[in-house]
Amino acid sequence: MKKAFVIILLAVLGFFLTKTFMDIPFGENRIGEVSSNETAAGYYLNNTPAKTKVANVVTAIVVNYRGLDTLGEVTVLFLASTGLASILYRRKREEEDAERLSLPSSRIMRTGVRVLFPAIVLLGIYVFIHGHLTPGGGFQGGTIVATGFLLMLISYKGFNTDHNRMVWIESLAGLSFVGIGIWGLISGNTFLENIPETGILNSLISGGLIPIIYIVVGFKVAVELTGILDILLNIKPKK
Amino acid sequence: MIFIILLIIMAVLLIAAAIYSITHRDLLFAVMGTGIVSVILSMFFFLLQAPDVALTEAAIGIALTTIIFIITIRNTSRDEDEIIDKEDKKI
Amino acid sequence: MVITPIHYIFVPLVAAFAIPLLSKINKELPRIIPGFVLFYNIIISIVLMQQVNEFGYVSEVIAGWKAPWGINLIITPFSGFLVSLISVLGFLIWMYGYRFKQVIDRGELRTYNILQMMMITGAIGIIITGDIFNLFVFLEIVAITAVSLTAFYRERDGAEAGFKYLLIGGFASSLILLAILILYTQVGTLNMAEIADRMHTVPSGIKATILILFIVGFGIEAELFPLNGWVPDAYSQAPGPTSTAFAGIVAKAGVYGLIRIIFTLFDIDGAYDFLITAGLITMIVAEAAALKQTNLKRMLAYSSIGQMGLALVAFGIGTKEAVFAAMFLLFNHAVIKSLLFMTGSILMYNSKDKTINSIKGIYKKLPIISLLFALGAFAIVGLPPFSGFWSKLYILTAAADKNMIFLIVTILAVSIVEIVYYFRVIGKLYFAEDENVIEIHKPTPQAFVAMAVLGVTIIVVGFNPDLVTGYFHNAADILLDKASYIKYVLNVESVIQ
Amino acid sequence: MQEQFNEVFTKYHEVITWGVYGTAIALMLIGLYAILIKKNLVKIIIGLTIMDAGIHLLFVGIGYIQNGTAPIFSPGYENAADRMVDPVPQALVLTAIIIGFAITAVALSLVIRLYKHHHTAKIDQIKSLKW
Repeated sequence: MKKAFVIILLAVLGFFLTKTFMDIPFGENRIGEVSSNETAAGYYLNNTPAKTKVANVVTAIVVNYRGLDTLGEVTVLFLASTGLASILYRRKREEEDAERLSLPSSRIMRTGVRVLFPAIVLLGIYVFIHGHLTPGGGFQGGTIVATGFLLMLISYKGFNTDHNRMVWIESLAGLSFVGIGIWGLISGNTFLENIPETGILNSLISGGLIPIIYIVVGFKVAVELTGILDILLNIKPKK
Repeated sequence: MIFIILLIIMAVLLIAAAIYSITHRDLLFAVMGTGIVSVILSMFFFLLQAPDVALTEAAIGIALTTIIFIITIRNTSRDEDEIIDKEDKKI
Repeated sequence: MVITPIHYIFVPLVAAFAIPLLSKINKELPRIIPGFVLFYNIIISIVLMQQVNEFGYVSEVIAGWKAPWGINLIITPFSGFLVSLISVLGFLIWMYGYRFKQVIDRGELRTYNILQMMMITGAIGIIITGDIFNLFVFLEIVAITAVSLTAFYRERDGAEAGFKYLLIGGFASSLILLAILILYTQVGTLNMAEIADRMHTVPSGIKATILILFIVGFGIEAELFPLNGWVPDAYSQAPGPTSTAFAGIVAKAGVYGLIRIIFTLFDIDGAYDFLITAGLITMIVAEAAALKQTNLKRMLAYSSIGQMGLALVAFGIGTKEAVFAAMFLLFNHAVIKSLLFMTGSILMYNSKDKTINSIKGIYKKLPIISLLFALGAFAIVGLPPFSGFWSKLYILTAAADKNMIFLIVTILAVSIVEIVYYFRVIGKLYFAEDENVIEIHKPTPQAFVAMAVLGVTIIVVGFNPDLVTGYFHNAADILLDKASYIKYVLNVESVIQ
Repeated sequence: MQEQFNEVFTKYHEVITWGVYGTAIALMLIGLYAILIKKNLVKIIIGLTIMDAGIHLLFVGIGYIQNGTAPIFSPGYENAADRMVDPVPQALVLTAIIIGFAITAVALSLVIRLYKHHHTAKIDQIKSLKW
């Protein structure tokens, strides 16, 4: 009965959504003439290489034009890890006999992970340093770094993240993101403004503050995701 | 032409993986299904000229979402209906 | 540094990121810092309200890209009023909860304070942003903090209430995302003023689809029926200060989102009728449900839903007089319901099993709290001379101007229901025999001050409604004047001082 | 090469449209079905993830422009602005994916806690509050 009702509901919803989206032709150019600045996308495509000197337009949008969104997004991750810690809070005694989820790892596996770990972390750092030139950036690079730590955490029982150090990195990265924003305010411009607009398009040092912000975001995302995984992996399994 | 063939194959695989992960009773396999959805979705994004999104989906969807689901299943029950004896759900 | 709207956002963020470090220095700092931040919010509000009174709007661009390209923050008289209200309430809630859970671990204390502060910041962000996707991000900040706070107490059923909220909230945010996407394909921009400017080009079928998706999405925060299934559970399971914040702050932000979208973004006439219908149904169902509650906090939660329904009805009438009355109601509801939740939480905490029956005769042990609760109850049902009376009166006159007899009859009938269930509680509180022999936990002096401020506000505004009505009239005029909003935002060059 | 692509694109435009929009809407509906019907909390969250995946695909599909390239000014393509796909939906999806992950993580931690309390992850057996 409930199933039939739900299926009818979904059918109606699907019909309306399909009808709406079939009116929006796929692949049509909705940006309009790029140089006319009529739509937001056109403005971004037209002005990004000249004004911000950033090759990757998505990076320019995420970090600069819509920088407040990114700040909010980092905050959401921060609050998620804070909330997670409060939801899964355990007393000290429980923590001690908690058993971490670990793979039944063989020597080959562990050696492989040990070789891979620096490579993965390096890849992640490469991705977020080159966020303004190539696809990728702080979020992607940070996630890749967190994946590296995840591999270490599940294959080495003795490997522990230094909680104290993680708190330091997390706080400092967050503070420097906001600090860059406040710098804009203090220097008489607006919050998060990209002040030093130096550099040549497509060189590593270009785009002013954009790569710096993305590196900071990379560190923060990496630490936060590692923290989330660390909390989740250390839950005491049920008997 | 390749564009269309790839697109259709991915579309079919996506829906199939989604249905698989919704219907499979063993939650571990269901989670693998969502992982496959993420893999194909990431390729789909690449096909639609969105490499940034593809990279994000690959990193978040395939690796992290899957692992947190697996951790949850380890701490709860592996069987959707919880009929199988709870001792047997070791991963 | 000149005070601009962005201070509402970055000061709490600095504090939130710094608290984990500072808590290593001193255990007391995580408790105190949010107080300073929330007090600074009041200072920002005072400064900005002066500018709003002078210029009508205050806006700020972020990252140096002017309005349609970048994100802008804008304070109108309506949003300025809500933000100031939230700032003051936020500070009072901090005072009320200052010694809350005195003997808990450092980690838990830290998370509680960060989450509570960021929930208030998220609500302020929803109100001041001028960009539709940015609004979505702030909505998620509110959702995540609200869920974590709902599940804060381990011994209660908080996790279940939190999961329910998260599920409904996750669904809602998906719908809002979808609405933003369809809107973007039609107008090619995310700035709310520009969307409003280009709305007339959108085909009416698509417009209706977008509006429905938005209403469902925001209806969940604004406690619209039938999307409010999470409200009573979350309100009753969350810690006392948090349920106060839910009623006084989060619900206001949800209503603001709904009103901003219907009044500014869209130009569909049917939307107003929809608001009246949805508000009426919400009001009737909620007040009927409140009548049969046995848990005091659940009863207050249903009453809160009912009041939100009444506010939506008043907004839906759509005349200047009605919008003015609705703003007055929002103000009253925020103040009175916060007082009721604060006093109610203390009463509940001191009762045996958290039911209305078990607060029998508690007034002998907590005379001032009981008096404040009674004051709040009298005010919310609309007895003269308290402030709740005036807002209800203005709504009724606004409805009478438009000859909506059915509306008037319903509102009066619902008021009688309200009187019945609030007076039942007061009757239990004052006129029943004391059966419980329990130890009383007295609230802290700070909590007394916070509650007294709210109580005095109720009485003062009740005797002198002119203190606030002039401002609300002005705010209502400007809220309905869509053209000036669009003109102001799209011509803005830099921060207006 | 380009003309050929355009020709094929126009010829099979309907198929491609259904392939992208249809798939995305189907994913959303499948996810929604799981949210509404399934009793297991983990399955419900899987449904939420799949629904989100559908919306993300819809975003990227909306941004695609026939014959467009990725919105990156790589060396040698500094003047390609007029044939790039729409970068805005991509930036929005980036944000939405991260937020979706945060929500999933919080939801799963709630499931773990509920399981510890009630020793079950099924919605119809957890009923201390009215559902």
